Amino acid sequence: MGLESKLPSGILLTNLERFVNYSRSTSLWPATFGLACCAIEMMATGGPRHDMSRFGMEVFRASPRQADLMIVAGRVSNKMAPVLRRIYDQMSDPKWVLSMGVCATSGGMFNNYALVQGVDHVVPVDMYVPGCPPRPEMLLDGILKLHERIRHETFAEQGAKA
Amino acid sequence: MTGTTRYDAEVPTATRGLARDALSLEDIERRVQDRFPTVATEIAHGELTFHAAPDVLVDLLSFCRDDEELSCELLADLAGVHWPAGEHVIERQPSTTGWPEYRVARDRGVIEVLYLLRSVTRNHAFRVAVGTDDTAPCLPSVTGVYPTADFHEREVYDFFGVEFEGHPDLTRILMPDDWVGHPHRKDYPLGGVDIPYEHDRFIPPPDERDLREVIE
Amino acid sequence: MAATPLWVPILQTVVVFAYFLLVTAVLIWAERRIVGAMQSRVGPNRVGPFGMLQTLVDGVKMFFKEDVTPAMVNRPIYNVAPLVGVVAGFLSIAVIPIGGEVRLFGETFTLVVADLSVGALWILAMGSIHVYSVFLAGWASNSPYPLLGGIRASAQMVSYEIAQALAVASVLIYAGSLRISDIVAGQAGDGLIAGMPGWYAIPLFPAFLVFVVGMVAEAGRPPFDLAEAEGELVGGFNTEYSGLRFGMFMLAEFMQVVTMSAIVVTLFLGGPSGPTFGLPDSVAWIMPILWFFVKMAAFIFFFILLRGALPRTRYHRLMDLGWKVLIPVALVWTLVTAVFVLIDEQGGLTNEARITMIGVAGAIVIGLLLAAPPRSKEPASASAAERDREEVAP
Amino acid sequence: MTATDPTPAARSDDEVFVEGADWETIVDAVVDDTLTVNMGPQHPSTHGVLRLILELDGETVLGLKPVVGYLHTGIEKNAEYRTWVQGTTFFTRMDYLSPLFNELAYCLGVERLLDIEVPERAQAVRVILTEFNRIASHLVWLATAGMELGTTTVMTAGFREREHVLDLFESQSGLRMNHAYIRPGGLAQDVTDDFVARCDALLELLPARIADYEDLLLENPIWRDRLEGVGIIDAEACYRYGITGPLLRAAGVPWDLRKAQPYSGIDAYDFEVATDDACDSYGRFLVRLEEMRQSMRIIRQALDSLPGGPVMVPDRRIAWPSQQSLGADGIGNDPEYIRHIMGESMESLINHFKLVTQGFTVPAGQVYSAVESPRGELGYAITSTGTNKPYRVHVRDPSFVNLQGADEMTRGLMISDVVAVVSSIDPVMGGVDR
Repeated sequence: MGLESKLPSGILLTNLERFVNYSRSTSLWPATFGLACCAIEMMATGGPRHDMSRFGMEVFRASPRQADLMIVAGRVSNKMAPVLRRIYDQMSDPKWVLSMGVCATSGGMFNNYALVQGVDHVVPVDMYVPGCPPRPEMLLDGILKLHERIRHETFAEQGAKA
Repeated sequence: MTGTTRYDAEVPTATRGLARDALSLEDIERRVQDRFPTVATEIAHGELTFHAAPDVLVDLLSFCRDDEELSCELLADLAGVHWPAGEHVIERQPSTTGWPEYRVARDRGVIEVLYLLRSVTRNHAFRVAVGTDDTAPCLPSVTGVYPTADFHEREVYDFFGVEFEGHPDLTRILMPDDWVGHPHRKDYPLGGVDIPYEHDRFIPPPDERDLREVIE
Repeated sequence: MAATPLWVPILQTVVVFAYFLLVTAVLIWAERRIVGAMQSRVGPNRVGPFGMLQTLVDGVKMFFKEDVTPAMVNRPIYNVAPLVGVVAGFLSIAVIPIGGEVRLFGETFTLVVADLSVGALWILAMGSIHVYSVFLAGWASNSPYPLLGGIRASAQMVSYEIAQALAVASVLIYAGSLRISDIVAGQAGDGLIAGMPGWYAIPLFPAFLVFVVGMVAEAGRPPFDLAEAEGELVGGFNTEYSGLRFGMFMLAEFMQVVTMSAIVVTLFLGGPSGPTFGLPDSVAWIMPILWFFVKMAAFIFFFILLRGALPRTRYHRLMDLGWKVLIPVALVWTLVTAVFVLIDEQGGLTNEARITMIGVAGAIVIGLLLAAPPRSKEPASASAAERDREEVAP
Repeated sequence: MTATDPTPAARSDDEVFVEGADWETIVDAVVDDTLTVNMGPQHPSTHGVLRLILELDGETVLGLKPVVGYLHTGIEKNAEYRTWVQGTTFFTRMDYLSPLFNELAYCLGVERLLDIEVPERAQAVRVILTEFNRIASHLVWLATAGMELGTTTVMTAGFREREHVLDLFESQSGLRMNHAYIRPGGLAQDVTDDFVARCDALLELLPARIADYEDLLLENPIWRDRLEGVGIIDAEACYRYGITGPLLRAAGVPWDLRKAQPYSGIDAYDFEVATDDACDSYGRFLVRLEEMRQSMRIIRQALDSLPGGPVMVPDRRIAWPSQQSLGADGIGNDPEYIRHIMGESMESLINHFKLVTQGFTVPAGQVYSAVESPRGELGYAITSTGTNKPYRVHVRDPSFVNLQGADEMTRGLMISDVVAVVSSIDPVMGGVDR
């Protein structure tokens, strides 16, 4: 975690917490991490009709170190799982994971040898978005709900997650 | 001519023009059998299949590629099918189709590898099928004839365990390198997990599901 | 100078730095909105009016984000590299006047931190130091992509710096001084033709062009953002950086845009000079500030337009442009300027002769510029294709 | 792995890493002054989860090795445990940029095994929708290529137009992607009444937008410089690597399965095969632009001659029984049909029940059916043993095959060109890895 872990608790911290969390929620930069069909819908979410940039989220960072949100968009294979975990580990705290689509969430219709049956076996997930693939509106809804959640988290909670 | 798009233009000499007068399946059959009398042929569903033995495979494919009449420039597809040994009940739902259910017994398991050859210039396509024993599957590699077989053979090796002799780099391609087993063989389970429902009930993965049980 | 009270230089420094920081913050927001508009999107609009505080929340977020230092980095250099960039950016704007003379509380001062006698050199020197930030970051990260980004950045900036320095040299020869205030003063008033501004961009048009192309490359902005090149090198030199240190790189990058715009305005477009429309003295001091801002904003807008419109160039094309086109042109033009100034000093030419000479020389150089790019069209992979064909020809 | 990895040469030999044991041998093999860089599987320019191992001398690429499989989903195996109709829902999710082509190729194969003829209306609608799908796929190609070459404006433009095409798909199938709209025997349901009007509106809109791209890109010196002479592969090499689609056509061979082996009555329409003989990435760009135009030409003709009649074979043993209609809340079961099977006809109900739960059976045999997908020859090698499930389906995906040419196309180029070349191949990893 960043600087806030060194601060003493108290009324100042509570206000700071609100301010910082507001900043975090409104400046949630996703990592460019697309896997399958959902990745195309994720790009469409960044496109003109749905426009993720309204929420300050068009800054897709290619380097995981600079990203705050990992959108697991698509099916996670057994071959990909270690890579995915590694990328998650490379992201700097605080970080959030959004599982987009049923394949990432539970393996979906592909209940077989090749896929990880739910990305939460590999990384902790903060928000699940159902759909196959979820419509961009659905993804936006999930992201907005995640924003809402970030605003109400405490620093302690964020620290405990990592 | 960079930067201009043109249509149905003159074709580079290498491709010898696209012929619309494709050979008939019978012509192809005759042409190949003249050269390779041991190869069995089959025409079904409007498609021609040559059943060849592994030892003539490379020669056969080279012939199909180099022959003026056949001139198969493309190895369009290379696929494996596993026919395991033992007795198998092929259920054909007599109640709806009226087809009798029948049993198939094979004393040895076979992995059949299908090579689909396509001629761009003569506009025809046919299939070469080669079988190999599934206990120690081994076939000659055709990468020397068709370099495109590289990925395809690695895939068949990955999924069926067929060793292609002479392949430059026969490693797994789609599965992780340390994976055990060859998942598309029929004796390899689908590997799904139980799906939990309410009240601690589960639905088994598709390969373990008995259809009638689920219905009732 | 001894008589000026202490608060005057402090105020000057604070005002100038705050001004540039503010412009940078607005630039980041403006870029996202303008590029958004170019792409039929909206752009950030949730935080503050029109989303203007988006930059602020980004900054706060990065400030409170974990600062990962990978294990294999060269720690001291890794830590210092982002600071070098920001500091160099701040230092180079110290010599740039953002307005004319301001009369406040009985004191008169110009809105510049330090009017050095070697101001133009100072700008070039600080630009060179900025290269170190990028290169050291790439090298210290000890990882392939940052290394490639760092190498690209240093090669790119070094080559374009030469062209830029030569372009600046012709300004210096024409102005006859290294001091920024002299250069600005030289551009005040009418030019050779009555009614036209005396900006150096007009007589020194080729140098101006070279400088503008060079400044895009120096700032590492699209289409010359090869050091960062998201599509190729992930993040280039800043791949390994996170949190506040990455924020510093971002700040430095956008500072470069502002700085470069400010420099080009100062050297070529008359800096804060411009008509005051006969305003009374009490408010006339606002006009130079306004003029400076408008000119600078125009260049910043130009930067943003480039980003929205153009793909990234290839690396060797970039070097080709720098070495084979810009440097020769700048070199020739410096020579032409020197000859012209020499003749002018000795003979005292008439205005018409001056205009003719400048026009002819400029036309020749621009003609060279347009004719110059030799398109290297050799297909690089043909040899590989041929080799393979021989190996496995059916 | 990502770029942030340390060079894994330091790993001990006895460890085996899932992300590639071949890595070690490659590291050992390279000489000292070359740099081995690992691009992907998580890299902004690798179209998802492709991994490229680059051997570099400075910025020059000495060799490239594509590593695939990070998206292997086991779709082929999964389909062996599902009925023939359920197969469409699996295969449509493979090459996710051209779902309708996957459905079409699969259904054509099943129909050939069944030896049935699909009604004319269904055939025409199949052609219209797949050609729109081709346009959408090429738009995404343009968008991602633009993004990778550093111009985000092209990217958003591509996605902007794609939305309009997806609107059409959604209005017909209920889904933006992964439609499962084409079924063995015909279509899931008839097109809506405003189908022709919707298509007309799209055909009005798209040509102007494509002209916009041409204005933006055709004479753009940087765009041309990035693509011209980059990624050269000639017809011979295409044959060698089995490369088809726009890559082969950009090498001057007018090979198009729509002309050579027409399906769904596409030979009734007048269109031309776009080719270019530059053999480079720019040629592919031009070919794709022209293909979008030709697709619109096909759609125009198909719309003008859209026949009436059913969209499903009349054979009640095969036709998907569930009739659907578009209600206020989206697509659902048709109330008329529900009343019919629940209240009027016991036999229909039994038929419905049997077909939905068990599916129909397909005669034994092997077929290979191929269509010209936006990326090349998309073939389905289907094996049936005469049951209600496929015995084995193997998919010949064009991206999988075309990717083999990447090494030859990039050798001697620079890193920036690798990005341009890979995007000009347009691999879709869902199709490559299946």
